[in-house]
Amino acid sequence: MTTLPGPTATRRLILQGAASVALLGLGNLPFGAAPARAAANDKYPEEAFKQKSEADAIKALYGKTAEPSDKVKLDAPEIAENGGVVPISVTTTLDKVTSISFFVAENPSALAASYKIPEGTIPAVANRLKMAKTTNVVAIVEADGKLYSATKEVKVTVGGCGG
Amino acid sequence: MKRSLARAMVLALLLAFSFALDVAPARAANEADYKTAYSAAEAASKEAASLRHQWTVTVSVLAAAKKAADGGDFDRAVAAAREAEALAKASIFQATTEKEAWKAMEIR
Amino acid sequence: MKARTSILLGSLSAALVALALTSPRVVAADKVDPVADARAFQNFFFQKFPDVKHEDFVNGPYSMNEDMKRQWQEKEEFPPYEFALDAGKEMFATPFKNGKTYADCFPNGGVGIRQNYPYFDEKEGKVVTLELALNRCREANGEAPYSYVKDEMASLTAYMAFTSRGKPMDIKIPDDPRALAAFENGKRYFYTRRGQMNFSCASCHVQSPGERIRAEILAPALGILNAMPIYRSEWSGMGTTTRRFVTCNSQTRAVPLEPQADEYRDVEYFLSYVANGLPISGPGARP
Amino acid sequence: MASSIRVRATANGDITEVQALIQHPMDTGFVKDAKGELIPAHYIQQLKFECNGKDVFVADWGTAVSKDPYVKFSFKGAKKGDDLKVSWTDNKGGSDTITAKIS
Repeated sequence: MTTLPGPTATRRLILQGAASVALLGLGNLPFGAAPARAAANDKYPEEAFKQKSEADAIKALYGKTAEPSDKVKLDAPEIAENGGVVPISVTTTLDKVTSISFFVAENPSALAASYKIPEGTIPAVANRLKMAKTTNVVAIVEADGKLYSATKEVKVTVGGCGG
Repeated sequence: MKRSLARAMVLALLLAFSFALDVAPARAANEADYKTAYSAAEAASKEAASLRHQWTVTVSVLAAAKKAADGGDFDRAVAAAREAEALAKASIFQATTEKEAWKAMEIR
Repeated sequence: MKARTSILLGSLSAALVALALTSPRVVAADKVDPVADARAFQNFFFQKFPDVKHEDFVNGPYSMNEDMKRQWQEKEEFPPYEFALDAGKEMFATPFKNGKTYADCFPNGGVGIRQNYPYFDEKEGKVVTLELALNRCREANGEAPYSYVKDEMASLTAYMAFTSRGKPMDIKIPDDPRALAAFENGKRYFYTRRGQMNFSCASCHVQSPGERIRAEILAPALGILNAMPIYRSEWSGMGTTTRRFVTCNSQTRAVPLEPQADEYRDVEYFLSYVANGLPISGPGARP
Repeated sequence: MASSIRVRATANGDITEVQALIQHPMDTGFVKDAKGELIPAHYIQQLKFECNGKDVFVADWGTAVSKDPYVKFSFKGAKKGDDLKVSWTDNKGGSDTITAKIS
């Protein structure tokens, strides 16, 4: 499910595999039914980005709490090669996904990035985030109005031998 | 390879020991004491630089000595100048021993 | 007070001299044989890391650690050095005030030649690196030279490296005693301990490649310059070979030499020569 | 001046994979410069991708997004040759936009 190493061509096949699986999931739904809640409006969630803790940020962004789910696959390194550029991606088999967000628990403000997933967009995102220190990275997926999460600890420290 | 690691340990250890040696002088140091200590340290540091083996810590401790002296704290200034001299001398020693010692690690 | 310090220094030097004398291979000056040195150097790494493909050594830390390699492949999807590469291509095409361009200074218009740098200039009797040649080209055309550690130089070398990607490193040592001396001087610099940490380049890149120094994995010395210039997340910016040497020095608390100092040019000559045959992979992305 | 946005959009059947790399400092406001003064926060807040007249992906970013930010996603309903409009705005009112062809 996650982006596996190997030349780019096989990566695309794997992504398609993931996408078609997601499509199947959607297939059996009568297409007419609009997703339970329209994607969050376009306004920049200023408040959520100000929250220090991850719980407050989730509440400010979505107004409800999340439950862990193994349908949310969070891919992050075990030890970040550099705290400034940590490749993190998430993909999910949940359907009717309307939003995906990333939180870095002990960053100055927990919410790092939030993505609106309109109808027809594959529920998977890869990005590069900054992490202040070793802490939990949490991915939240809003699907059919409910929140699902996946968490992984990423070790972060400086490099080099001192100077 | 093991031996060169041991040598690194010894050098680092001895240096740490030299820092801890700041024994308070019998009487408060004055500007004259500082001047002699500083010039000795500066000479050693110049030699280290000419051997292109200067250490960054020598430069910063030497600057700290000057700053302390400018602030009138000659006790600290003399101690810092002494430390800078010790560091410069250690780097000179490193330069001379490495003239041959580097071959120990060479891939042959 | 004075006496106490000198006693200490006396004991310090005595202890270390004793240690130095016991070092096993204090060998008489031997003849400089770059070919044998290169073969021994490469075999050392091929035997130490039998399952690393030879051409993978140029990927530095990523040839040593799977988790790091995956993070690298993620970055290579759309590498952070893209901007430097495009800037370099643009600079290469932009004529100087006198109408000439970099292409006029370099063989084959500067395209696909990075693998021959640094070379030994028999007129000057010294090693000339790509960064030095670029600045000399600028000065010959009435332009101010670029800093050796800033982005402009990195963009130019990034573009030139890119045009040589995949070509095997091909450094020549002419039959000239000064060239052999430069090679030997570079080798000596590489193995000489410096700084208060008392490390040499070899302490990290020969004795412990693949091991961690905090977050980073140490790169093997073989092919360590093949990916230059590199975009380092640590600097969140491009780094030339000079910047890498300077920062490595300060990490061991050694005062760096002036950019393009003879020692830097010679150690680049040594490291490039012993990597002959391994592919150019610059510009690279590193932690 | 070359655009700050590099985008690659490749269509495979009904699914278009999009990768974008944007040249932007993404300063957090916590970092000091050489003279010890705080570099003020300067980061992209919103990045929007539109295709065939509708948003296909909207990113709301904070200061924890890396310098020269990168994002990858895929969406359905587009084909080779369609236009993909990419635009961003940052907290200082800066912005940039380009239109790329799906290959």
